[in-house]
Amino acid sequence: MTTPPATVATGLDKTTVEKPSPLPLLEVINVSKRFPVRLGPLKRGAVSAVDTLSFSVEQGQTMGIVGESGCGKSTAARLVVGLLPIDEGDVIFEGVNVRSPHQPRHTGAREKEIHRNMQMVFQDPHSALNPRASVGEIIAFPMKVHGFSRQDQRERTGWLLEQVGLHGNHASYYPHQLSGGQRQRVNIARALALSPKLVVCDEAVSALDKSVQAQVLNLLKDLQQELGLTYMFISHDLNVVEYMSDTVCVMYLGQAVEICDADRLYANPLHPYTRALLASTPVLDVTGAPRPDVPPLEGELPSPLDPPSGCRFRTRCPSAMAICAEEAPAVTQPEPGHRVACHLYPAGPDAGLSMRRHAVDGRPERNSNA
Amino acid sequence: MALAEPMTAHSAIAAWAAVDAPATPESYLQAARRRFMSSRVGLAALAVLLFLVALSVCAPLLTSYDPAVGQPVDRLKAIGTPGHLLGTDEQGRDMLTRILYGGRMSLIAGLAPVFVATVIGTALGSLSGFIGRWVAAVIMRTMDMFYAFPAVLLAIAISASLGPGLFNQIIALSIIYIAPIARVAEAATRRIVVAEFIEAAKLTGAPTTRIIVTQVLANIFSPIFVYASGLVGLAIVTAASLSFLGLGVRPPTPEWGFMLNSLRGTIYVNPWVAALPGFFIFITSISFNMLADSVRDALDVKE
Amino acid sequence: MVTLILRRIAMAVPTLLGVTVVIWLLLSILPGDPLAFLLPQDASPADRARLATELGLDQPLPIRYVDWLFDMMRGDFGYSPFRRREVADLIAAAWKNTALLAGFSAAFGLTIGISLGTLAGVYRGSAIDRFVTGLAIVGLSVPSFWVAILLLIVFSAQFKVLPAGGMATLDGGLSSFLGHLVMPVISGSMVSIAITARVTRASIVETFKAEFVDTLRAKGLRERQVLLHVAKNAISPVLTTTGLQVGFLLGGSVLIETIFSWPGLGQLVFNAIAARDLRIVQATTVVIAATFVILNLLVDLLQMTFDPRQKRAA
Amino acid sequence: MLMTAPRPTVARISPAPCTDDTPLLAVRDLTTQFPTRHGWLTAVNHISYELQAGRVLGVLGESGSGKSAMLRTILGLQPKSTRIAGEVLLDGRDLISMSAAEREDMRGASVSMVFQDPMTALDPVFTVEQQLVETIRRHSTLSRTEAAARALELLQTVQIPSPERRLKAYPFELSGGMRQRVVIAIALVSNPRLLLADEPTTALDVTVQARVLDLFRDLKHRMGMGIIFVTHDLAVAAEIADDIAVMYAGRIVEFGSLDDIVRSPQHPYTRGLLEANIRPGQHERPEAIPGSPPNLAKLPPGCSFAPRCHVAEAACWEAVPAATTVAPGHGVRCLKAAVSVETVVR
Repeated sequence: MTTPPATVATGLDKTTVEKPSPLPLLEVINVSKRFPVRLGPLKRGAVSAVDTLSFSVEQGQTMGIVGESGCGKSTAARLVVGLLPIDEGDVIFEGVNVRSPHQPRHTGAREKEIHRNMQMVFQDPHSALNPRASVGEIIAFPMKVHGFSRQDQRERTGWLLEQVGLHGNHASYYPHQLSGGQRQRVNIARALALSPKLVVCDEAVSALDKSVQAQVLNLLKDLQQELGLTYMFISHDLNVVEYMSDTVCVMYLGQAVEICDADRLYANPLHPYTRALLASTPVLDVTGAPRPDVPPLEGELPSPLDPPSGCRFRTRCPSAMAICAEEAPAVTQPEPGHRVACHLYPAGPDAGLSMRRHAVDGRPERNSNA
Repeated sequence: MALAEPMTAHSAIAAWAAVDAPATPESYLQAARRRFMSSRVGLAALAVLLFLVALSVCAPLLTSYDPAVGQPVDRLKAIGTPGHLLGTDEQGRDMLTRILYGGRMSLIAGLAPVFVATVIGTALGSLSGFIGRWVAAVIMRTMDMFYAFPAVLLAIAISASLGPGLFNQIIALSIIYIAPIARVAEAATRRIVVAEFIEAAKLTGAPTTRIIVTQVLANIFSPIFVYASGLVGLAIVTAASLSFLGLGVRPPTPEWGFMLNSLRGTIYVNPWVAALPGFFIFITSISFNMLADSVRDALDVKE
Repeated sequence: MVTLILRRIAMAVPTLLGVTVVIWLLLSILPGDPLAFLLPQDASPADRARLATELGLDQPLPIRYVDWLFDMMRGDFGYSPFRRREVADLIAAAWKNTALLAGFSAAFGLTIGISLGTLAGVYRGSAIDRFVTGLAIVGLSVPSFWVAILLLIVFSAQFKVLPAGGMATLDGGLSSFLGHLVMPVISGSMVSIAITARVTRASIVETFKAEFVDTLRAKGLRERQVLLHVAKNAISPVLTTTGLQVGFLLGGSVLIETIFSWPGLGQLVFNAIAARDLRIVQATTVVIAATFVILNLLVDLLQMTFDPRQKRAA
Repeated sequence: MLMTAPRPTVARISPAPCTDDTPLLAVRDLTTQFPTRHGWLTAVNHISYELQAGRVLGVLGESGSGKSAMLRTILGLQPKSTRIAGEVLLDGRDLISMSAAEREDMRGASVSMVFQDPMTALDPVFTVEQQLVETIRRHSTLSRTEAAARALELLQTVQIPSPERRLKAYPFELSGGMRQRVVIAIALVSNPRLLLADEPTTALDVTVQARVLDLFRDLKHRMGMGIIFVTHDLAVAAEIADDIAVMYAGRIVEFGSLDDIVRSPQHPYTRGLLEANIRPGQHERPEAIPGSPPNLAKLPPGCSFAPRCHVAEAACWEAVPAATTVAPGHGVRCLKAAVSVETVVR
């Protein structure tokens, strides 16, 4: 273990990175996913895991997705990369509709090409690496599938190990011989093996010790700068999401409730759920500065089998009104670029907005689920 | 990554760094072999089994008697009779000779079905575990049918309808062991399939069969191997049971189970010779079971 | 709860049907001439064809199966030319005897097995644990028919204290009744003792590792109370094996009953195999398998009462 | 060994009037070792501290720092093969040298524990009421009906919604937050003097965590119990703790009031943790501690943190640094600590 600490970022300046292209790299449009469940001997139901989710991510940017367990953020990640089939909606990648329930299944070669550009960093450093394969084999597997030559595989594996701050010798070790932080570095190296454009990080630092978490966050930021990566960064930790993201999407019970630039969202949260989340996050603060005066969130998370009518958050919302039970709130834009789905912010002239920035076609923007 | 910056050279640091350097890369199987080699019980059981295999393979070199034909004058000699170390049976055949030759049949009848069932069961189980849905429903519900029988009884029924003979006996035993192995393989596969590294493999765009072969099989190997090695001891006893009932090899070919049955009538005359074949079945079976336990311990790594 | 029970019972029906299909296929499709036993050696092809028509053997397979199944359900198992009796009568008489032997063996095997396994699990790592573990591996490896022969050698041939075989009714006195049972029960339940002890030990050891055991200790419960909690949690896998154990006993009965001349289903099967009377083999196998399926069903229902999840799923 | 009783440096809300000289809990030189194939592994290494009634000690450490092992040792939950040395004095009685029966009586009565994962901490096959009632009856002479009434009262104390219904529920019918409240209710059965909490909010969502932390604060104020609150998250510790002990590789490397630790951290590890913690609105790179948490079986000679420390020098590798007091009630084990006022001799 004599590898030098991560040095990949040296000399790279934020300003030298090219400006994001005008068109988004990834657009998620009204995507829904329901999981069938068996409720009883004859009763069947469906958990609405993701409901009409829409957002877009621009090249080189980071889209943060935050929410508590059961909010559908991990399902959303799997829908985007194609690990789960979507029930409704479209996923547009580089202007091409890559996943849609209406489209025929992609052929193997096409699917492979999509996978080449979209990879994922997984959550659990224990389960994310094949315990029977060496680090070298793990990183080389995607390249092997994509027909890289043996020589290329070896060279690129060495380069990737160096990129993630590991030693070339680590290629011959097995996952159980590595620490949690090292495993997560291997996890990242594998995701980068095919030079993807989009990397989906699903709780990529949540399982790590605090002292190691910062190392991996720094590594992800450095790699983004150096390789021009676009991230979808999913976490339950609001502070980490704020630090990592350009734009943040807050999810509750499968729906996006607020999407905004990270700075503005944290400075001026609009949705009552976002406010409650921020107020609940423990803050390392002994200055005695006043904490936002938001009452703690009461009640239990409703069952996703039978979400509340109208606004899904209304059962726990301190400012719930009569209308909240009747109608699902439309997406409004109380201030430029700040989208929120809440009846506190009535629709203005720009009614019929979507959570994403770029309207693509004439499909209904947001279905009422009342 | 441990030593962030080289510090003042110091023997203590050097000594610690040497210890802290990652252990030599050791794969799972290498580690398992190392642990097995330090298990005394496992090595002893292995030695006994190798000895038994050697004896039955080299039977013609070790004895000059004919295993099938005996001298009527030498009938029912007791253990320790000169010239007949382990006595003779009811037809005057040398027991040592028959035990040595009989071992061949018993070992084949125990090992072959487990091997066949493991190959077929693993294929069926891993496929249904990985794909799930209707594939799993069809395969596993069919396997459940076989679970509705007491295994030995099913083996008897199959053997009875196929007729006696070593080959038919192996078929019968293979059939009854496919279902349990498929279940073990399916359960192990289902545990593995939810692991994130399988999702990572799917994200490469690799076809299902390739993922099963490269990512799944190595990970379900150990539970299946442990289960299958535990079955060998059982299979040897079950195979002997079938032979005992006259459903195995045909006389006069010696086989331990059948010998035990034909000597049953002599327990009042020559009791301990009658018990001999059973003793060898027991020794073989317990050696396999002890070996299986050691293998299980060796393969059981906390990762 | 009631719907769940009904559902579980309903699930046993396809299993039972599956059992009949397997047995019927085994004895109808596999090589072997079903007419060979019924006809004299020198029967003419015309005689053959007539008999085949009479028995419905010229019908397509599914129809033959359905006919056979309905016959079975009516209790018509056919006639055994070899025993010159209705197969159903033979089976009915033998079933009771096998149930008696299997019942005693199961009670004996499970009591000893669970006791030994619990001891080993509670005192894991101790000398008792090592002893039980060793005993279990012996019990698992030892052929029951060999144990039977050893017992015969010692108690019948050498010391002449126990009857070598046969069955006695209670009319002949309790000691005679039990005397005939001792050796079949002991030799038959060796494997059950071994497996039950192993499973019980493993389940208890596993449950002791659960985190809630720490909570139980942390709240000050006596070790005895902790053990009660552990036992209730550990019982499920043990119950599952009890069902399988009965299967072992029923399957093993062929060997044990043959050796001890116990007039049960096992002996019936053995004699039928020897006489190549496949009709009896077929019918007996179906009856034993059906018994086994129903027993497993009962075990499952019993298990439900220990699992609050299933209890609540009404 | 590390330092004397931490006293409040600033006037604080200390609800419990009991601040005489005998501390509620005094841990002296506590050492816990586990047998491994390669010899004894020291999980808790000569730990000493004191806790007053009505105060919360936050124990901060990462995986493998020995914080859970310490709690389990105090409660006597370690397996028999464990080697334990030192003293744990609760109101002057040593918990370590107690007989097993005495310890059984003490657990749940004067000391209780709340575990990390509410999903596995309750017996799945007993109802909430059964689990509460058996605990109540173990520590009192109440009848079954009286105990049931007390169980209901306890569920109200921990603010479980519709408590009558929850009493009849099995754990699987409750959400994670409610289960943790049940676990806490069980711990409160006989108003213990000392409550040990092992990462009680780590498995919970932030909004649930916030309410459970509220509950803990409420318990401290109303019942005046001493609480040891183990966590890996400095921000969580800051929400609840009066004093903080930072553990690394089985040792307490820094001890002080929350202010001391957050405002003038002395140990490089404590400083590293503070840096690595992303704060709201942070844009600059967090200063990461290099390397990985240590493997207890392969500790370096000298200071365990030396391999990851950017200020370590040769002397750090030679001997375990002694504890020094840098300010009243603020101690640290580091040769490079800012001020060395006095060295406490072991």
